[in-house]
Amino acid sequence: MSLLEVKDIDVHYGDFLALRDVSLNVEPGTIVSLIGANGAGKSTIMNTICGLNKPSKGEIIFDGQNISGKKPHQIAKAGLSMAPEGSHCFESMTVQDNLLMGAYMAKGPERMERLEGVYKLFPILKEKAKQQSTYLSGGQRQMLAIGRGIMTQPKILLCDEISLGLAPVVINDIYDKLKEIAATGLTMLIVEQNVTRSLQASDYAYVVLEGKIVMEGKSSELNEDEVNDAYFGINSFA
Amino acid sequence: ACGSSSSSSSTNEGGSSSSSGDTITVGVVYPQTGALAAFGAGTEEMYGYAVDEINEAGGIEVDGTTKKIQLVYADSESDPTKASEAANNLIKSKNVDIMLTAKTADTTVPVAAACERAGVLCLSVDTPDEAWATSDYQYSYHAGFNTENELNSFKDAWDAAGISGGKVGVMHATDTEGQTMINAISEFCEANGYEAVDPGAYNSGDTDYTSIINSLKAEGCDAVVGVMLTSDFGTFYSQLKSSGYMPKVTTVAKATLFKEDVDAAGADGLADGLCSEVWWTTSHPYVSSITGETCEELGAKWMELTGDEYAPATCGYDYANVEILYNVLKNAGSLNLDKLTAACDELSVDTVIGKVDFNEQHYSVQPLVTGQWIYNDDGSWTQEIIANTQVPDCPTTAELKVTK
Amino acid sequence: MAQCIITGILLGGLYSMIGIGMSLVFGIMKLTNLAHGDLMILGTYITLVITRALGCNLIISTIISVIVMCILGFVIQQFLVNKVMDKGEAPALLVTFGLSIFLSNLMLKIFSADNQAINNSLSVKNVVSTENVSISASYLTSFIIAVVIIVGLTLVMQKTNFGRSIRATSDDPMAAELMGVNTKTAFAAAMVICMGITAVAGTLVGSTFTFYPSSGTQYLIIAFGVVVIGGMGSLFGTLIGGIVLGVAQLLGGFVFGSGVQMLIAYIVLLVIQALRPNGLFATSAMRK
Amino acid sequence: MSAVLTVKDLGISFGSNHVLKSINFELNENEVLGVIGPNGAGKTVMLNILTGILKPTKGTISFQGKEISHEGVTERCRGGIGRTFQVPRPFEQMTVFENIMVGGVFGAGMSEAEAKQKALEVADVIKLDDKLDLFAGKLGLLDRKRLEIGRALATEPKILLLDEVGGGLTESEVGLIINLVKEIKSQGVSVIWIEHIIRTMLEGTDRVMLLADGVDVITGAPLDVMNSSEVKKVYMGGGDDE
Amino acid sequence: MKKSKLIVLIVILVVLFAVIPAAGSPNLLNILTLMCLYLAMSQMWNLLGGYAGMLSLGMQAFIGIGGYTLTILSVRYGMNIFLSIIIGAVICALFGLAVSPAIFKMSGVYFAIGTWIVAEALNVFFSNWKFVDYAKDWSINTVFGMNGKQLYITALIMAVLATFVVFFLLRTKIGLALMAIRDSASAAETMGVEIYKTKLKCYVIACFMMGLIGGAQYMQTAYINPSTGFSINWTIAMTFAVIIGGLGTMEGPIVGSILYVIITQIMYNYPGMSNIVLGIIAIVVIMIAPQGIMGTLYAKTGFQILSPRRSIPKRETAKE
Ligand SMILES: Nc1ncnc2c1ncn2[C@@H]1O[C@H](COP(=O)(O)OP(=O)(O)OP(=O)(O)O)[C@@H](O)[C@H]1O
Ligand SMILES: Nc1ncnc2c1ncn2[C@@H]1O[C@H](COP(=O)(O)OP(=O)(O)OP(=O)(O)O)[C@@H](O)[C@H]1O
Ligand SMILES: CC(C)C[C@H](N)C(=O)O
Ligand SMILES: [Mg+2]
Ligand SMILES: [Mg+2]
Repeated sequence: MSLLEVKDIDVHYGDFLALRDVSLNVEPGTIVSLIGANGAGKSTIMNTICGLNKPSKGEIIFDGQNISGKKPHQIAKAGLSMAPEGSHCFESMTVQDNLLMGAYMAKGPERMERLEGVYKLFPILKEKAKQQSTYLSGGQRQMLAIGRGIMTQPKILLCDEISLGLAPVVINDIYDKLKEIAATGLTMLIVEQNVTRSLQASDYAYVVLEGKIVMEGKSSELNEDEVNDAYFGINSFA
Repeated sequence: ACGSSSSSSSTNEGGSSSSSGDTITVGVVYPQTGALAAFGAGTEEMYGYAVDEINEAGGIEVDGTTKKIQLVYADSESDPTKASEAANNLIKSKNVDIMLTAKTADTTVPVAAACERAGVLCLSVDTPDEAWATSDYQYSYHAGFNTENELNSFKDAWDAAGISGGKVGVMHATDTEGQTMINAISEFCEANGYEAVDPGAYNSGDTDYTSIINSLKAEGCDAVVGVMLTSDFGTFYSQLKSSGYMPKVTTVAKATLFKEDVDAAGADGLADGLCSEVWWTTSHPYVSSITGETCEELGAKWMELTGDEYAPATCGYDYANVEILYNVLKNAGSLNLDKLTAACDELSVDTVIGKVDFNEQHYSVQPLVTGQWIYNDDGSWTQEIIANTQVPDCPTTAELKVTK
Repeated sequence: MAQCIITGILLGGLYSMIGIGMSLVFGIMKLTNLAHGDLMILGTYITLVITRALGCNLIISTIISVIVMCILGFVIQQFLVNKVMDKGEAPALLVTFGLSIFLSNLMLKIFSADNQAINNSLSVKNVVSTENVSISASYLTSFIIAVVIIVGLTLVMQKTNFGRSIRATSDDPMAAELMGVNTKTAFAAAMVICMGITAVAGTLVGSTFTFYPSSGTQYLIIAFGVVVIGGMGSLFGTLIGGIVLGVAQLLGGFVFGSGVQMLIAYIVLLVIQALRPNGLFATSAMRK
Repeated sequence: MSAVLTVKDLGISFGSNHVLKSINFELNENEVLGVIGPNGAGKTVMLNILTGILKPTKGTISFQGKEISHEGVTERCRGGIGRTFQVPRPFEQMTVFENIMVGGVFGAGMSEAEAKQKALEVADVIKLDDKLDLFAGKLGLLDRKRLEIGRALATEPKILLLDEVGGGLTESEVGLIINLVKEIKSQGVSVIWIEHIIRTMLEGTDRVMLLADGVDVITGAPLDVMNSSEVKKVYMGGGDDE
Repeated sequence: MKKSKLIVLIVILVVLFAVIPAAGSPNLLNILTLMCLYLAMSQMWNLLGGYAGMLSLGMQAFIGIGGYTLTILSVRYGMNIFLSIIIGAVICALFGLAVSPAIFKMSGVYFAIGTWIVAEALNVFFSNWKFVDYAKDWSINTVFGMNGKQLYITALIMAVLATFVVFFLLRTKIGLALMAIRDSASAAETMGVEIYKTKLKCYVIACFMMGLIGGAQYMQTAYINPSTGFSINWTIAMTFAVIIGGLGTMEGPIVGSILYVIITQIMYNYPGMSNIVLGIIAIVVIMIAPQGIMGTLYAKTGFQILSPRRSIPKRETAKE
C-alpha cells in the first residue's frame, strides 16, 4: 500500500487553477521526485500535501488517513514533514534551537540523539550551533532546513528545491546522505531542478507541466531527453 | 461626500430652535464624560431645575415678548479642544442666544474663546478667577473665587494647626492654577508671617514625587499647600506618607471637592485630616434670587434629583450660574448683545454663592470657607467646616484636627 | 541622590512590569498594541471591583483579574488580532487603536471618571526609613515581582519546548506549522500570558498610583519607553529599560527639578534610541 | 585589457569569525568573472562589501582607478556598480516598469522621461517587455531574477554583480540567463557572477575564481579552474560527475 | 486626456467649495471647516505613514508648535496672524530638521514611538518654559475677529495645499523613491536611492505643512495649552481618518476625514458614545476592509483618481 496517495486534486489560487487532476503515489521506503519548469506547480503540490494549501477537489491519503483539509500542524503530527522552498529559518533563534524545533513533537533525550545525527550529516551546523540563524549563508540555511526536516523523524520527508544554492560538494553529500537515510526506511518526496540528478537520486519520478502530471515512471526507466521534452511542453521560451 | 455632509447639517438645523420663537436658547457646555465627568455629575438636573423655576414663573420678558428658556447641552469630553468644538457646534447648529459653561478652566476658557469669536454672551462659574482670566474678554463673564480668598482660607487652617510662622511647602503643577498660586504665595506668606518653600513644579500626570518630597522633608515644612488634580494628589499623598514624613496640616485646592476624590486618594482613610477650600455648603446663609430658596433647600433638591447622599459645592454653583443668567436677562430685557453685556457690567445681585458683581476683568470674586475631611470609623467621610472667616454666617462644625 | 537612584531602580521595576506585556506581544506577534495601556487599566479596574465587591484579599482578586484578563486575551487574539495579523502593520495597528479608544471610553461609561486607588496598605508603608533613604513597600514589591516574572519567563522562553515553539511561531508561522506547532494556539497562549502579566501590572499600578479610565495612554507611553529602550521583544531588555527610565526620571527630577523629570527621561530615551536604534537588547535582527 | 575593479587584501570579520581573510583580484574591462566557493565561503559577503553594504575590516577596493572604500551604497551605485540579491528583493507593490525606472532615475541619474525609455529598452533585454504593468510581487522566480538584473542594468552600471541569479532555475532557464549575461557583456559591462551551477561557469564566464577559507584560492580560465584539484577538493567533492 | 479630465474635476470641486460660504449655513460652514482641517492633517500624515513608510504617532508636535507660534507671536507681539502661522510652519520645518538625526535612526514602530516621545517631551518642555508662561491656558484673542467664512477659506486653502503638495511630490522623483523604499529599503539603496535624504525631504515638508495646518487649526480653536496643543488626540484623528479611508492612497485621507467629521458631528447627540463608536468603526472597517475604504475599493476595482503610478509610454517602434 502507498504511504502517500494524492488523488485527483485541484488547487486554486483565487481564480487561478494551479493544479488540475494531480494524482501521485509514494511507496514506503522510496524516494520520489517531482520535475518541472518554474511555475509548473511543484511547490503547490508539496504545499498542498502539507496542508498549506487546500485542494478544491480530490483527496490526499497519508498512512491510511485522509489528510486533505487538515491543518499543517496536524499533518506534521501524523508524521509528514517538509523542508519548504526558501528554507524559512526561525531567524531570531540559534541554529540549535532551530533544529530542536524540528523535534518539537519528540521527547527530551531522543531530541539530543537526533540532533547529533543531523550534526553528523552537516558538521557546519554544529560549528554554528549557538549562532543566530539570520547570519547563515544561503547554503547553510538550506542545510538547516533539511536538517530540521530530518529532526522531525517523519514517516515521509518532503524537500522542496532541495539543492537550491548549494555547492556541488554539499549536494553530492546530501544525496549520499539521503540515500543512507532512505535505507533506514525514510520515505521522501523531493523537488529537484536538475533532471539528471533528480533521476539518479530517486526511485520514481513525476513530471509536472502547467499544473498537470504529464509523465511518470521509474527513474531508471525514464529517458532523460523525453523527460526534458515533457517538462518544457510546447517550448515557449527563447 | 458633499451631499452627505449637507444632509447631516440640515438635520441639525431642523432640530434646532430658532431664537425668533418664544424661547431663549441657552447652550451649556460641560464635561459629561472624561476625566472631569465627576464635576459634571448633577449638572443637567440642577440647571434644569433652576430653569424650570424661571419658566414656571412665566419666563422672562425680552425685547417685548415673554420667553421661556430652553437649555441645550453639549459635552466637552473633558478636553479643551473638544470643548471649543462643542461650543462652536452649539453656536452654529443650535443658534444659542447665550452660553453657559462651568467646571474647571479646561472647559470654561475654550468655551469663552469660542463665544468671544462668535459674539455670544458667555457666563461661567467653577473656575478660579485668575485661571479664567486668560484674556481681555468682551462677551464673557465669570463668577468664582480668587487666589487671595483661596490662600486666606488655607491660612485659617494653618493658624488653627498652631504653626504660625512655620514653613509652608507649595505643591504646584505647571498649569495656570499652579503658576498663579506659586506667583502669589511668597508675598502672601510674608504678609502673614509664614515662609513659603518652593520644591519645584511638577507636571500633571507625573508618577513619582520623590524629589519634591525630599525637598519638603529637608526643609521640614510644617504645612503643605497646593492646587492639584485628584489623581496627582492621590499619588503624591501616598508617596508622602510612605516617605515617613507628614506635615501637620495639608491644604490642597481642587483635588478633594468630592467625597469620591478623598476616597480615591488612598487606602484606609489616607487623606484623613486633609483640608481644602469649600466653595459652598448647604449651610451657607444665602438665598436664591429667583425664588428665595435657602441653600439647605437647594441641597435637599439636589439629593432628591440626583439620588446623592450629600450636596457638593457644584450644587450651589450650578444653580448660581442660572441665577446669574436670569438676572442678566431680566436687567437687559433684551437679547441684544450690547444690552446683555451692559447688564453684566452693571450686575450686582445676591445669589446662593454670595454677591455677584463683575469687575473690570469681567469676573466676580466669591468667598470661601475652610473644610477638613474626616475619615469615620465606618469608612465614610465627613467634611467639617473648620474656619469661616470669609462667610461668618456659615457655621463652623469642628475644630481642626492635626495630622500625624 | 542615593534616594533617587534607589527609588528610580525600584520604580523601574514597576515600569518594566508595565512594559513586559507589550514587549512580548510585539516580540511574538509583531503587533504594536496601542491598547496595552487601556487593557492594563482594565485589569486594574477588575481587581478593584472584585476587591470592593467581594471584599476579598488583594491577592485573590488579582488572581481573578489575571484569569479574566487571560480569557479576554484569548478572545482578543481569536476574534480580532488573528483576523488582521497577516494583513500588514497598519491594519493590526488600527485594530488595537480602535480597541484602545473603545476600551477607555467603555470603562468611562462603566466605572465613571472618578479617580480610584486600589486600597492596599503597601502603598503607604515603607520597608526602610532612615534620615536619608526610605524605600516604599509597593515599589519594592513591584520590583521583586517584575524580576521574578522576567527571569521565569525568560527561562520558559529559552529553555522549554513550549517557549521555543512560541519563538518559532513568531519567526515564521508557516515553518512552525510544518514542525507540528499549532500556531493559532501558540499565538493565543502568548497573548494569554501577556494579558495575565498585564493584569498583574495593572494591580501594581492601581495600588501604587491613582488611576482613572483614561489613564491608559499615560502608561502606554511608559510601556513604549521601556520597550524601545530595552529593545522590542527582549525580556531582559524590558527590565533594563524600566530601570533606565526610572532612574533617568528620578535623577532628572533631582538635578533639574521635578517639573522636567519626564523631559529628562524622554531625552535619555531619545538619545539611547539614536545610538541604538533597536534598543539596548534587540533580539531579532533587521529583516528585508 | 585594463582592470575596472581592483581588490587588494580585502578582509572582514564578524566577531571571531574571520569570513574573508585576504581577497585579491582584478576584474578586467568587458569580462565576466565567475566566483565559486563552498557555502558560507563569503561570496555574498564579498558582494556586500563591494557594494558598500558591509564595511571591510581591511583592504582596498579601486574602481576605475579610484579608491572607493569610503563611499556609501548609493554613491557606488551611481558610480557604476550594480548588483542583484541572492534572494530577489523586488519592489513588490510597484509595477515591473516602475521597478526598472527606479534604477534609471536614481542609479543613472536620469529624468523620469529618460528613465521610462531606458526601462523599455531594458525590458526588451531581460524579456519582461510583456509584463511591464504587472506588480512585481506577482512575478514568478525566473521573472523576479530577470527583474533583479533589469533593475541593476537600468542603473547603467560599468560592472554588474550577480549573486546566484541562476539558483533555482531549470536548466533551460539557466541557458536563458547565460545568454542574457552574454548580451549584457556585449554592451560593455563587466560582470562578477556568483553561481553554484557549473554550467554557468563553463559557458558564461571568461575567468573563474574559487573562494574558500577566506582567500581567493585560484583564479583562471573556467575549464582550468573547474578541473583543478583545489576546486575538486573544496567544491566539487572528490571529483564527481558534471 | 485623462489629466485634463482630472484638472476639470479639481477645478469644479474647488469652485464648488469656494462658493459654499455664500450659500451654506454657518453650521455647514463650520463642519466643512473641520473637514478641511482634518483632511489637510491626514493628507500629511498619509504622506509620511502611507507613502514614506514613516508611521508617526507624533504629528501633534507640529500642531502644537504651529498653534503656539500663532499664539505667542500674535497675542504677545501683535504680529499679523497669517504671518505668524507661516513663521510657525518654518519653525516646525526647522524643528523637524533638528530632531531628524535622532529619530531617523529609528524605523518602523520605533519611529512611531520615537516621534510620540518627541511630542510628549515638547509637552513637558512647554509646560516648564517660562517664555510661554508654563502650562498656562491661552485664549488666542487675536483670532476672535475672524468670522466663519474666513476660517473656512483658510481651512480650504490648507486642504487644497496639502493635497496638492502630496499630489505633486509623488509625481517627482521623491514619489518614485518613496515607493521603492517602502517595498525594500536595501534594494532601493543599491539602486542609488538616497533613503535618508528622501525621507528627510518628505519629513521636513510634512513638518512645515503640519505647522501651517496647526496654526490654521488654532485660528479655529482659539485656545491653547501644552497638553492640548501636543495632545496625541490630533494624531489619533489623523490616523483614524487615513486608515479608515485607505493608507497610501490619495483619496483615503479625503474620504476618511469627511467620515470622521460626520461621525463626530452625529455623535454630538450621544455624549460619551462618540469614541466608543469610533473605536468600533475602526475595528469593523479594518476587519472588513483591511486596506481601508479606498484601498479596498482600489484592490477590488482598480478605481483610483489620483494615482501616482507611472504610465508606460507607447513604444515608438512596433514590436514583432
Ligand atoms: N500564493 C500564490 N498565489 C497565486 N498564484 C500562485 C501562488 N503561489 C504560486 N502561484 C502560481 O502557481 C503556479 C505554480 O507555482 P509553484 O510555486 O507551485 O511552481 P513551482 O513548480 O514550484 O515553481 P518553482 O520552480 O519556481 O518553485 C505558478 O504559476 C505561480 O505563479
Ligand atoms: N552579519 C553577519 N554576522 C555574522 N556572520 C555573518 C554575517 N553575514 C555573513 N556571516 C557569515 O559569513 C559567512 C559567509 O556568508 P556568505 O553569505 O557570504 O556565504 P556565501 O559564500 O554567499 O554562501 P552561499 O553560497 O551559501 O550563499 C557565513 O558563515 C555566515 O554565517
Ligand atoms: C519570544 C521572545 C519575545 C522572547 C525573547 N526573545 C527573550 O528575550 O527571551
Ligand atoms: Mg517551487
Ligand atoms: Mg551567498
